[in-house]
Amino acid sequence: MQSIKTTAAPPKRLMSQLGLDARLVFMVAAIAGIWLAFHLLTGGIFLTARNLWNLSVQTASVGVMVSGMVLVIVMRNIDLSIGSILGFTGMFMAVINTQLFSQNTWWAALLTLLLGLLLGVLVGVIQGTWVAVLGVPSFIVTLGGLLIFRGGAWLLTSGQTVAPLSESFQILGGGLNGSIGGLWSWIVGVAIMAAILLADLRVYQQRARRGLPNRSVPLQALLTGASLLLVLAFVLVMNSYPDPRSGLPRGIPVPVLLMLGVTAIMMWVVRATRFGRYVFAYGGNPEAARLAGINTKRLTIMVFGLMGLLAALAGAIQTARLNAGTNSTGTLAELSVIAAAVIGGTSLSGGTGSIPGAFLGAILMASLINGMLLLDLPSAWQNVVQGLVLMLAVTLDVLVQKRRAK
Amino acid sequence: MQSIKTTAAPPKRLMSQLGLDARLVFMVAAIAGIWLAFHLLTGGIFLTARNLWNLSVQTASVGVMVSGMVLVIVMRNIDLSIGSILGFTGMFMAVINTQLFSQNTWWAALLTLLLGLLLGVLVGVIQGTWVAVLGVPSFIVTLGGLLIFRGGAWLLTSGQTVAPLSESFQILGGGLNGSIGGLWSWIVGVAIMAAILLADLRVYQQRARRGLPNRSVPLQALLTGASLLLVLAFVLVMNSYPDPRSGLPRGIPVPVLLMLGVTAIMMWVVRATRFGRYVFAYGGNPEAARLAGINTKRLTIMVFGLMGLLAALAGAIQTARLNAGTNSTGTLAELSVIAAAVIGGTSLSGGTGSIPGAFLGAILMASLINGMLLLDLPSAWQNVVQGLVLMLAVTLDVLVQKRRAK
Amino acid sequence: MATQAPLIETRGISKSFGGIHALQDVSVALAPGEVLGLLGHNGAGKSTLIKMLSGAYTPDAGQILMNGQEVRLSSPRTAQNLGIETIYQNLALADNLDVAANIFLGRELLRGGTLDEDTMELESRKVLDRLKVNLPDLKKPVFNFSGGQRQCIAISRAIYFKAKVLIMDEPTAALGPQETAQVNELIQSLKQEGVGIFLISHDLHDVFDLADRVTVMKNGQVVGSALTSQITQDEVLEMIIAGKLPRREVLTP
Amino acid sequence: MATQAPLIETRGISKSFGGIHALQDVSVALAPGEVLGLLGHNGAGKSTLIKMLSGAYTPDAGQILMNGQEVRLSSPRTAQNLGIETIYQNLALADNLDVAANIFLGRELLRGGTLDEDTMELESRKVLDRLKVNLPDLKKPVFNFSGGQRQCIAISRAIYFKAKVLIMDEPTAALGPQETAQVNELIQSLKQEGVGIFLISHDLHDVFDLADRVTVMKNGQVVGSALTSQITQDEVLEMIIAGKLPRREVLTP
Amino acid sequence: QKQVVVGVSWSNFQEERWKTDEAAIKTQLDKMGAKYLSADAQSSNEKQLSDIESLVTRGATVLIVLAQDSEAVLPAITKAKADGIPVVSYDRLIEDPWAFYISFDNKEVGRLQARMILGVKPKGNYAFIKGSPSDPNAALLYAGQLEVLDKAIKSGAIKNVGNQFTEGWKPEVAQTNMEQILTANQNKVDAVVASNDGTAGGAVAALASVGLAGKVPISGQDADKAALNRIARGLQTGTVWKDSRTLGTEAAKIAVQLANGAKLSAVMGSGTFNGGPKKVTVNSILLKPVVITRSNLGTLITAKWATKAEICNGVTGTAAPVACK
Ligand SMILES: Nc1ncnc2c1ncn2[C@@H]1O[C@H](COP(=O)(O)OP(=O)(O)OP(=O)(O)O)[C@@H](O)[C@H]1O
Ligand SMILES: Nc1ncnc2c1ncn2[C@@H]1O[C@H](COP(=O)(O)OP(=O)(O)OP(=O)(O)O)[C@@H](O)[C@H]1O
Ligand SMILES: O[C@@H]1[C@@H](O)[C@H](O)OC[C@H]1O
Ligand SMILES: [Mg+2]
Ligand SMILES: [Mg+2]
Repeated sequence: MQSIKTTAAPPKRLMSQLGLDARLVFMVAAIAGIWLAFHLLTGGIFLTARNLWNLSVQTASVGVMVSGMVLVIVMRNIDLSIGSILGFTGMFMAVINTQLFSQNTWWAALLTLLLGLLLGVLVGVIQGTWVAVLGVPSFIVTLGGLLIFRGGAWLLTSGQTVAPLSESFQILGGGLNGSIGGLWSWIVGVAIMAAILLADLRVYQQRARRGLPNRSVPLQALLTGASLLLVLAFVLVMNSYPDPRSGLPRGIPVPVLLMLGVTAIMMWVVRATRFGRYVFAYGGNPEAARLAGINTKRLTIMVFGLMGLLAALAGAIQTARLNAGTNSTGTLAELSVIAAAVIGGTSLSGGTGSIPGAFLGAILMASLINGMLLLDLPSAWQNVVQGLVLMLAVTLDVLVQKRRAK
Repeated sequence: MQSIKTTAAPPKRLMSQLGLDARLVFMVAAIAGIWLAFHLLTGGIFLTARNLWNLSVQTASVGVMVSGMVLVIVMRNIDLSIGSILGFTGMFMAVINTQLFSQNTWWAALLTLLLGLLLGVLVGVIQGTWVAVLGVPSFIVTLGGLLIFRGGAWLLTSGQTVAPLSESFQILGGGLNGSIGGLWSWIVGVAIMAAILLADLRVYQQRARRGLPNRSVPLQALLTGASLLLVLAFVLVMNSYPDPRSGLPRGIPVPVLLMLGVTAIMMWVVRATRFGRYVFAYGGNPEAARLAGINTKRLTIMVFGLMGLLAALAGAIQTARLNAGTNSTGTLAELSVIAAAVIGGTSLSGGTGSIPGAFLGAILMASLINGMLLLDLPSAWQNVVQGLVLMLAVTLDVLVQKRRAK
Repeated sequence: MATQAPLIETRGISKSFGGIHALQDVSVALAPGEVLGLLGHNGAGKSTLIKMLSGAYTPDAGQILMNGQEVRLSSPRTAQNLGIETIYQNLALADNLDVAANIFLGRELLRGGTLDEDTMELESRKVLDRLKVNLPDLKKPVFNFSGGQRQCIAISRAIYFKAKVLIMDEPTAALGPQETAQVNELIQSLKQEGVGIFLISHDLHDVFDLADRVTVMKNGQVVGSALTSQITQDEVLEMIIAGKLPRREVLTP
Repeated sequence: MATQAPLIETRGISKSFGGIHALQDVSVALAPGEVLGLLGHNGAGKSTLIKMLSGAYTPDAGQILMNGQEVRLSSPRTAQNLGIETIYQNLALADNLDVAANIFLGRELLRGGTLDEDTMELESRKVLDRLKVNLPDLKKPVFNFSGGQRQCIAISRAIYFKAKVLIMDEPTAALGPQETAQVNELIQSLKQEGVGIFLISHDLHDVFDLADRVTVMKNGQVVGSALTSQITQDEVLEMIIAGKLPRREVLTP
Repeated sequence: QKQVVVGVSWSNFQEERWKTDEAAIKTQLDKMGAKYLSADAQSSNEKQLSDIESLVTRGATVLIVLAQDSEAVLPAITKAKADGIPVVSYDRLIEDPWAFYISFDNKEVGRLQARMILGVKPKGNYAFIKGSPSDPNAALLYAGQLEVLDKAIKSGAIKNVGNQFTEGWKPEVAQTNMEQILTANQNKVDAVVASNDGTAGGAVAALASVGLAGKVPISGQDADKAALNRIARGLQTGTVWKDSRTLGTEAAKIAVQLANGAKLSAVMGSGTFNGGPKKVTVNSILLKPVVITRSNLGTLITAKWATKAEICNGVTGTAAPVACK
């Protein structure tokens, strides 16, 4: 199932026996290493429930967008406008939430969100159409978008910050009331675990029935067990950080839930749907995709529409989290998102990319920033260290993959 | 000679009869249109000697770097670090110019410049080596560079602005004393004209002697004449803007001279040297270049080294122009430079790019910004309009080329 | 056969690429169950011609007819829907996808709305086995496969889906003797099933074995056509090289 | 010939790509003026083998010897410098460059330190004319040329520079009959000049016409070698398909 | 007499406050029959030079310059001088005698911010949310803050438990920075000195997330409307109000005077200032920034800076400040 993710990467013996993607395993290891290092350097602060909870929320905005960017880049395009779309839609939602739907009700919040998402899709579809139908390089179209929507974000309120938002809307930001609590976290956690268990079992049985190769039973059990443990640990950590008012567990923050949901759906889209398959086929050979009868224009438009949707979702999260619409929100977000995607193994020349890889890339970047802030490094040093760690992490990854190819 | 510039672009009948590159002609037309529009909209301000003089200086920094970026992108790489290298080397030069070589002599200025350029080359070579030898994607390496050198620029002086620089160094910036005056401008102009005349003649004769096809005599005369006129007009305009103190013509600003020099050399490199040929060959098919016996690693390192050199040169220009080293100098310059290259027909997927096109791209971008400032638009609207004009200009270009391909 | 409208037919097709006339006024026709060998020197325009029929290019002038009805093949999908399958000379594979993904590209098998990878893998194995090709691992991106292996994948792509018209642009150029034999057998059996086949090949021997008729092109124009039963290989060679008809009257309309 | 060291020789070469053994313990040898036909099914490892000789890949194990001396072909440039020229199966052209630029890629002619475009164009025309190929415009990027036209460019690339060893990986796969004949003639004349040639081809007929000796590979291993004068096409076919030596004793060392 | 054309070069119009400054300048210029031109350098020194060049090209007869960097802007001032165009350095000091300086002293603003917090929390753990690392004013503000707190820090009464620049003055960045400072100190942060209202907004959001909003004093600057509302809600201690309308109005008046040939020293109410890092003496008018807290929010309503509705949005009950009752 994973074959579409690694173009020129030759098979890896051990990893492929395990049926695992070597790059993902390496990235998890790199993140673990970074976490451990920070934990030691911060004298035990980094790996506290509280900080991990924070880290998860800090990852959410980039995490929500990065899977869309993977598809954009896999299709040999780029989207520079997402930071501006984030700002523009965020400001738009702030305005309608405070002026039109200022009631503190869930439907007012939902309506705000939906209109914001709609705006995002619209903007994305327009850009996508421009790219697909007129054939203008996406770099130019979205650079135009970057300028236009950043200007637009300012024009919506003549630069004024809009605050505060309704409490129901703020939930999206993962603030004080923005997590689902202990009980629901368990419910969600158990549901995920059940889903993993069932899915693994079904795949196993199906392949067995058709005589296709499978992992050995103990190995499969080990892997499934590890996934279950990961989910368990995640819920435990999220539930160990208490609400300061009540002392009750906070549970999973809403933006993190959104991020996980988006990532899961996008993984499914890439693995199991025609749409995802076509995106990779186009990236591998645009002409072959066209000759195979794929409507490549519609595909491009859809991918940019999806990117716009996700940018708007990130806009909602950021705006809710800040509890304010500001005209600078999301500035330079495109860079972080593209970087996360590339760290996660997405190649700018198209055809190669992985959703879970990009997700881990987002976590890696956020972890770096989070940890360095804990160390209270001056920001210039933060830049330097972040640059170095980034380069080293990816270099190590590249070297490991090269050696394995031998 | 031009064939390496247009990969998939099919030949254009009229243009190819004229022996001209259709894209360049279109870009000149687009720039002319934009200039005219601005001239009318600003009530006759845009096309004054003074504004054109300013415009030329404003183009210099991007103009100096963009030809290097073309090579980088043609080789399927990207350099995100140039803004930071610009800032870092600029700050470095400011520091050594004020602390080490603070005498106001030409050799102190020259030494400052040379050390700065050396630093630029060094930084570029390190990044290039990382990319070529370790095989890490250039996006990551130079993103690391972006962070590291931006931090480095701050750390050099703990964020303090360093000023003033020696007057000899300031010449590089094209300020009050930074142009070569009327007489020298004429000398330079006449020299260029003579060079054009001789070159055209030599090529013509040589091809005739070998029985290769040539343009008809009147056509060639027309084209050569047009080039000569362009140079003449340029010198005239530069000389019509007087020094406010003496009332004498300012002449060509030093940074503009540098930009023109760099562009001319780079055009020559691409057209007439093995190095240039190899860069395009690699961009067209990296594997083919390697199999042809080209040392592709060294090539990559050289291109990044060159890019570092040009970024440092731009750093010298900017720093001299500001008469100060500031830690923010050059922020986001990478975006303008990449944009200028792409507007000029460089494809991010590699193998296609043109130095004169990119140079025109830089002029187009600078003209837009310059013109927009002359209009009395609020800055948010300026963003919006700039984005739109950018998209429209490139869209028009794309459509014209498509039609011609039919 | 003369009275019935041809399965597919071009009339006066022209195509030029910015000044170069790749095709000029080309008319060819194909009957059901017929194998038409398309021959010509390198750059004669064979591939350009069949790309009109597969919907990859649109003609500058001229018509395409199927069963006597004019059709507009505005995209490869349109052609596929009309039952035209094509093996392109440059193979047109998505290098980053695995074998099954390439064979089913654009026409994936679904199961409950999602990709049915397992069935596609099994079916791929079946169709590949027909070609007797040796593929070490179907799960690998096709990037790494040898020239002949890739060609077999492209052939499988085209034959898996029941076609009315099968266009094969040098299908066996990179194949070994055994694989070539398999493809030739396959062509025979498809012919029996009534499929019309355009076969572009430089191997006159094979063409004479398989084709009912040959059409020779030169410099973007049709030199002439003839039934293989009524012409010799040397005469065809003469047509290809000289671009002239053999003296005796052997030509079909 | 047995006493003199071969022009080029491999001893026990192995290569695997992440688990797949593309070559196992392969030894072949080539004498000056000899044409060695390299045969085998698709995916047998022919291209992988010759890529070791051209410096494109480095072997995992084994040696390469030229004139009895071990050589390390660490890059294509090293091989070129030793007089080994290669026509790759996938052609390896820079699509965005024009014909002359491709032919002279890596070995451009200079004039006063700068590219001598005119001479390169004229020389390209000459070498292309030897192949009698029809190329409308040498100034166009090779991207647009037809399969056979591209192959001719790749062939010109390799023959322009005087080689001691010429490696041809399916050089005529996409060529028309006339172009193929030209290439075959060319091989003959290079042979006369003492060039050693590796010829990979699936066309047994051509191989028997041109080669002094054939070596058959299967699944990454050498099945055996034989002089073409002492073996029949059918026997070779048998070797390719069954991977077994014919019963009678015809094999050269 | 030729019409006066005033060219204003803004450093970064994204900051909310400049909109108010602009309105004030425009109104005053309208009154005096002068023309207004403007350009926005978007935080770039390089662009500011170009901006000033084009303002002059467009016919500005006098310049008002809000310097992005007081050093890097000097070449533009030198040029203007050569062209004989007077310059008003607006809000931020430009150390060139050719420029007339009108401002609220930035260092003083920093001092006020620190004092406002020191008044409520004389000792404890202090966190500093600084401005943009590429904005020299951020450093000035921080210097002013430390100056006031210096003694307490030396004595150990106050501990600096975290100070972070805020890239681009972005609230979202300030929020993350604050979260991490809180985490690093297990919430033991007793006071926050935020350098402006935008960053304060981000920091308050971070405090809110751990239930500390309103419990930890926090400063600001600019009297943004969202900040005033926070003050009314008790989420922010106060802000430093630089009545940019006065600043704008005064600057406009001075610009017109200078354009009409007035000597720098002849400007009404002008004094001299040499408190800059290079000790260059410039003619100046320094306005007094006003500290706004819960108790004097009403001043802003009276001054028509903000409406009661804007300030008191959602503030009711007994806890409401006087201004909202
Ligand atoms: N996209 C294109 N742009 C420009 N010229 C083209 C293009 N495609 C083909 N040509 C030109 O059209 C002519 C016909 O090419 P085509 O590929 O149809 O030849 P062919 O008969 O298939 O040759 P071969 O036997 O070598 O495959 C050639 O001269 C080729 O250079
Ligand atoms: N870079 C690579 N990575 C992984 N596998 C490879 C690579 N190159 C070749 N192979 C595998 O090695 C085997 C030999 O390939 P090779 O290209 O040498 O075959 P060949 O004999 O030239 O076949 P053909 O006649 O089809 O050209 C094939 O199974 C192929 O899939
Ligand atoms: O008022 C502040 C100004 O002084 C500073 O320079 O930039 C940010 C603003 O909030
Ligand atoms: Mg063809
Ligand atoms: Mg091969």
